Amino acid sequence: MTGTDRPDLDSYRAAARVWIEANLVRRPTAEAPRRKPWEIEEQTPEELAEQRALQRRLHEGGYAGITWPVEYGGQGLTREHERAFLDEAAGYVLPDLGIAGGATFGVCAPTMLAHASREFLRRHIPRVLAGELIVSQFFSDPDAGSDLAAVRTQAVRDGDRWILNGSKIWSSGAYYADAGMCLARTNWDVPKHRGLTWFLVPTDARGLTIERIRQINGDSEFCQEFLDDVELTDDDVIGEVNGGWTVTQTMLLYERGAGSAGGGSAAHTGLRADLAELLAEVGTDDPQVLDLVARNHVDDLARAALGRRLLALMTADPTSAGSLASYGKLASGVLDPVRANRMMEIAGHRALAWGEPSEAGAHAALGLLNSRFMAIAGGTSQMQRNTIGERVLGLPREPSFDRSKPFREVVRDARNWSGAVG
Amino acid sequence: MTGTDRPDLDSYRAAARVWIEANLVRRPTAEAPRRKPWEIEEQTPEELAEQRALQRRLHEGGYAGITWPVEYGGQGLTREHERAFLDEAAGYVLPDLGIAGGATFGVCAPTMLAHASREFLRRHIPRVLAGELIVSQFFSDPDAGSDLAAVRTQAVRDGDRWILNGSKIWSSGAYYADAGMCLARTNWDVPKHRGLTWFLVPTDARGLTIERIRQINGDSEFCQEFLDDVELTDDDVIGEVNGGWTVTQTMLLYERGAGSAGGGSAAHTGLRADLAELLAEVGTDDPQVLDLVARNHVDDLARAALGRRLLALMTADPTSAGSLASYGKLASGVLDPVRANRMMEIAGHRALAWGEPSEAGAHAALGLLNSRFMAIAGGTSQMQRNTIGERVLGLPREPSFDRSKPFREVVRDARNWSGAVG
Amino acid sequence: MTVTLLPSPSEEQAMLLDASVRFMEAAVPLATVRERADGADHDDAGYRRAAAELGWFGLLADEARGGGSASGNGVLDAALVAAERGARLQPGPYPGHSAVVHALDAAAAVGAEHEQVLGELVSGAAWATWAFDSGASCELRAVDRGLELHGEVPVVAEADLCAWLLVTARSADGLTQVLVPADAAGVTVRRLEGLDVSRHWGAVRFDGVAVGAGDLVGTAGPASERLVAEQARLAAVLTAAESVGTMRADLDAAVQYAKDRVAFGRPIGSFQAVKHLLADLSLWAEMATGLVVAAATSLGHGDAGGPEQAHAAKAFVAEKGIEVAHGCFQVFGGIGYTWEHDQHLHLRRLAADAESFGSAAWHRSQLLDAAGVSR
Amino acid sequence: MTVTLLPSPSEEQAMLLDASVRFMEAAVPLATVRERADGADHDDAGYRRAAAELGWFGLLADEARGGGSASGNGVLDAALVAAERGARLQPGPYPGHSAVVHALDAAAAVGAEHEQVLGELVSGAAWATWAFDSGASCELRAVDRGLELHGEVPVVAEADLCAWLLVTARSADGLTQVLVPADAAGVTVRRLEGLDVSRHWGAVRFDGVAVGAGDLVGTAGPASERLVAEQARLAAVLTAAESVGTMRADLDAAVQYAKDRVAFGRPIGSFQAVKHLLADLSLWAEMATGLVVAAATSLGHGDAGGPEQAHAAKAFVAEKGIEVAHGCFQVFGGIGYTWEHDQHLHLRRLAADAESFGSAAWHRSQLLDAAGVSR
Repeated sequence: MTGTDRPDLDSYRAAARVWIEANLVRRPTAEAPRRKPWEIEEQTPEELAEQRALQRRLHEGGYAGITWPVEYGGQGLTREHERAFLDEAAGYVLPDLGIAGGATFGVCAPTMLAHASREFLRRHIPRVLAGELIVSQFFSDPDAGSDLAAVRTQAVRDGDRWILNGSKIWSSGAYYADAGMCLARTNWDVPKHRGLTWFLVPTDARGLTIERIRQINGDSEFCQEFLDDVELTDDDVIGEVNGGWTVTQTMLLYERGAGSAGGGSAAHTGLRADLAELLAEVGTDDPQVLDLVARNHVDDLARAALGRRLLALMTADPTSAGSLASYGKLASGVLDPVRANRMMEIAGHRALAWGEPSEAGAHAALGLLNSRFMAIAGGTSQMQRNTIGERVLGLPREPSFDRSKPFREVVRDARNWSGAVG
Repeated sequence: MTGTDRPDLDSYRAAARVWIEANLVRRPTAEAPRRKPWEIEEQTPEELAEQRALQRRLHEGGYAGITWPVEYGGQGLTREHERAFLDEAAGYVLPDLGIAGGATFGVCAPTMLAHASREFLRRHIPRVLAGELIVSQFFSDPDAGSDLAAVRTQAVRDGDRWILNGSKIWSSGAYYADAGMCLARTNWDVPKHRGLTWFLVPTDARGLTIERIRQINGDSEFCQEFLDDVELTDDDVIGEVNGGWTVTQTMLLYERGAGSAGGGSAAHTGLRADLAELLAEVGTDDPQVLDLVARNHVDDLARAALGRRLLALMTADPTSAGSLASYGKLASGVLDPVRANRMMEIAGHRALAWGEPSEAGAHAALGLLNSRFMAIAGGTSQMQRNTIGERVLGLPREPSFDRSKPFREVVRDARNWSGAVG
Repeated sequence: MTVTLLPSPSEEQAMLLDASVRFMEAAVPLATVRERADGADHDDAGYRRAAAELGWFGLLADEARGGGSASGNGVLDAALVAAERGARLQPGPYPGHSAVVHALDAAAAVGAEHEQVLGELVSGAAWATWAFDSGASCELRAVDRGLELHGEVPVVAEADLCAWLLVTARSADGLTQVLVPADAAGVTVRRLEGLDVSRHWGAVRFDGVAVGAGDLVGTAGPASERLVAEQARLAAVLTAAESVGTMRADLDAAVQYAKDRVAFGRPIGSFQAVKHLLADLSLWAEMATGLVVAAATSLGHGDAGGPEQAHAAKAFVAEKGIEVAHGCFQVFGGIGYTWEHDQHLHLRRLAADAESFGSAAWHRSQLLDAAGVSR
Repeated sequence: MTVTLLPSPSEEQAMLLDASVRFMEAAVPLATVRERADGADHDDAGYRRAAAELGWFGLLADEARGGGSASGNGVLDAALVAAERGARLQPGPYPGHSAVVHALDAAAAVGAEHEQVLGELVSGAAWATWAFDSGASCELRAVDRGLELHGEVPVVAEADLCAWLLVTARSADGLTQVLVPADAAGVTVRRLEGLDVSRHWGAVRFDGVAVGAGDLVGTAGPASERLVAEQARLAAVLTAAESVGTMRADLDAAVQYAKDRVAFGRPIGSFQAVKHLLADLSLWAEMATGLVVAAATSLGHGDAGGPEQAHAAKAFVAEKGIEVAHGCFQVFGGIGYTWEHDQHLHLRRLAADAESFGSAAWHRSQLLDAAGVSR
């Protein structure tokens, strides 16, 4: 389909409306009851199968992958067409493939479309669109953390096969995914960014074990994988061999797009819901409690205002958007724990222990456990401070010890660290 | 005088008592009125001359330099003799040569005694004891700060002369001293610690300008010196040429001995005087003010307890004393500003502006201005954290870029800093 | 250079700010601020007149009464000016003066009261300030001859420059406001020593100052309570805006110093201890800036969220301003301890602004009221 | 390994601590703590008996009543034990039990009351705890048949393990205390979910529990007020001591991790961002340790400064304990977010200790009273 074949937006919208009414179910108008702090929301296998079927119906109707190439099962239309469809479908139930589904459609498949071979895409993207291939990110190594490129999970070529060994961690929803997009080291004798390659690993591959990670907040949507002589072939490589860092850049871009600036947006007035609920339970007798409430409200308003300021700054200078986003993340990393501590103080004994009636106290306690998430996940506060210091404020760089040496030497030298340089 | 010539302590004490009663004046028993926050306490030239005369009387009586060698005008006695004399003189006025006098007797002369040549000491120490030679420390370079050894003030040999150029800063009381003990670079082609030499510079030397530094708290006991082709000779060198860092180590030891662990000592009860005075002026109506008062009292008690704990730790392991002292300094560096901020909040408008009647508010304001002194002077909080991290907790060292290269290259490389190492 | 409270100011705003910055740097550069700190006076009358010509004092008055904003949102425009003033430690009671302009403009809109004084204030013929006192210690008493004002406002910035004082007082009819000439009988302005040496400070005493009905501003009771609340928010936001300018100026200097200063063979800004500190301080500066802009914008538009944002802005900026000053001081090290360095001027300013027109704690308590938390 | 609250413990103290550490590591190692968190029970009776044999429960009782300290200062000895317990997240209401021992010992010294129960507590035959409630919601009412206890203490640690509960109640005669068997009619212990999964939590309700004169502890009125204040300080110091142990254990693990973990070609502990954070946390740990030792020493000696130091210790440790847990969490990064890592157990403990036996704010207000600040 070429540009001239594209339906005009109005007729597209009209056709979509007809299809949607005939094929989709209206969303219930009442708000779904908010889950209790200690309840886990997770789809059963049956629910997931229903959602896969709904995705297939969308695909068969021609409304999956609206902007993706026709060659791979998409519709080859514009973002405007996609937006028109979503507008029309706003009141209807769309497929929810959970956290790994979000990664599949928002991050993994777009990254594949940008870098994988035609054969690869023909093989896999139609299955993605049909709800048959949910792809989780096998991205972080347990030993790498914020140092994303310090991957030690390795893939060794053996004839036309690749043998993978190592471990991956923080894979969202891997336990129910069909495959993982896995970053592995394929060359130890070049600097760390230059010896990496992405692979697609089926979750039923022999030698692959997936374990759910029990988190401190009671959830367990993250997984850790252990790769023990997992065999793949050249067909499973995504992008260039040893060109994995280029693919990673694309992936990070999609990840950030998926996230927000982290600062909130609309100018809200009145206390945030959790703060108001807690205060309602605790009462307004104690002036020190009230001051803690006011302090949290001040910071909430300041964070919302930061979000708007960052948007204005990014609009004025789009090239700075990537660095400025660090402010939003840092604000959450620094202020979430402060806010959570204050919620604990306000809640008093209600956050120490609780029975059926007290939800606000349990929320405060859960909030404390969750409060460092933004300070750690997806780049620690320390990483954000480096970015702000160097890219926004223009401060001189830190010394780097891993950018030009072969990764093999980086690993060795770090073990013998003495600090002596000059 | 040899060990066997020394008088026994009891007869020494008795003789001292007789001499003291005949030669010294009793201290007034009433407490001297505390100076107002904005008043500057400084000796007039006449007062200083009186104090010099009193020092001369002490020297002539044989009670100056009690532990210093007889060869240089001292008494060659033990610390116990010195303590006996001081015990007996406790109620009497002893010479007060001001802040530079403290440096002379506590730091400069002891350092000279440890490192200078016999000729040097014969020439200068008797004059120190007679109150004729007050020696200020010309130690820090304006560009060096916490990096003590990064001295750029230089001394160049020219025949048997040394020509000094550069600038020194933070010299306490230099404006009224007779000489300065000055650290200069004498070799730029060796690592920074190895090309330094100490000199004694008379304050009336041609080419030396001394300016008092106006401080933000209104005082000006610190000075900056400018050396413009100041000529000295080999006779003015203290210790080995290029051996200045060894001398510096001794000096730092005496400096630390002079200061305290910084944590307070006795278990006090009740509010500290400044807090009690401020509270008396502000009143106890506002529960938030009371909580701020309580917070400062908590921290005051915790700091006193830290002082006692450090003492116990140092006693249990004397080799760790130097590193542990960093805790006392860091506590002051971190908590002085917090305490000062709270005093400002408690004081409210009283610390914003004040007339005659309100002293507590002015104290709070002055306290804010002074509050970073311990976080900066004599090693910043950052330096203390490095010491604690590496020497107490045993964490791996930071990379160093100035320990093994010639200082000349350190200066050049720092200007072309890129951060790239490996 | 402007401190860019707005990344994309309108053309009119940019013109106002550029001209204002040029004016301030010529009329009262930091050297003049320092002379004033050491006791010299600056040309206050000339400063006032020139600032008025730039439009500073009319931003909050109706065009019909000689005022007019640059962007249609006079509070935002005034905040932009205030931030540039704060960056340059400018003299004059701009937040207090603006609060009086707002009060008189509101009164004039209703009853054509005080139009002449308002004209003086807008044209820069005189300074006025609001003798704000969170302790509410002034009282207007009915006596035989009419009304008398009693009480003392303990600290008023730049009181000695002012020809007019707006005083909020309790009265038998409820809260009321009075416009008092600073040279009226019974008014004493006692000069005080102040932490912030870039401004003059005074205690203002009212010993039975005779007040005529024509000196009253607005109507006593709930209407005055509303107006006083509006004044408090306006003065708070403009004080916070001045602080934001000072914070950003202090931070810019510290960042530059961290790039230039070398220790241990490296620029100190390459150490995480310095870099991360500055990153955190710049986060506070960005949040403070965003919140002040949000508050000024909302107040100027009359949005429902304006009061909350205004109180939050003052509370946030008061605490973070001091934190930024402390952090910059740490970056400067010893040099910041010298009178000649600007660091202490910034610290003094920010500490004084934190208390002026209501402390952080006071604004937090107002914020709870504005957010509808009943006690 | 001990957490060395004292750099130089006496020989008796060192023996007590070494034996206690060996006992805890064998009886309830972290694996058992985790099993308990997941719902399994440990051998509480065996634990109690063995701990009693080590002397844990007699430290605060007179030798005449089966007690005895190791060093002559039983409060200090108990604090040393508590710190080692905290480092290993041990079960059982040690601070509350100790407060009851102190109360019964004081009562027994006067009137030979409750000697038998005291014997049970010292010998480890039973746990008791003090149902502390800063809200003071319990009441002892005179009814026809005698006395009845009413009220609810919202949160009591390890209530389900306890055979005895000491309850502080208002009465017509003033403040009074009652020793209640946990299985008495009208007593309900409702199991709660708790933040700190290393302990059990319960709400304790008293619905007209019949109280005899022999169940009263001490004399109602001022004497009880004094005793309650003593109990509060003792429980506060022992809770703070448990926290100090937990803080130090968490910090030791974070320091070790910073030495071992590599990123960007360096051990992360070589970065100032990590090194300086750990240095600050270790400062808080040293201050907390020093203050707890000072408070325990002074309380045990009956020094005038004891009450102030005790309240200060609880207030300081409550806030710094959570700060240390946050900081260590940051060093651990993602791994600290997993249930299998000990970090969250430490965080939960420290947050729970912060609230148990009085929050930081409550102890600050008690501190002001102890320091003689009149309100």
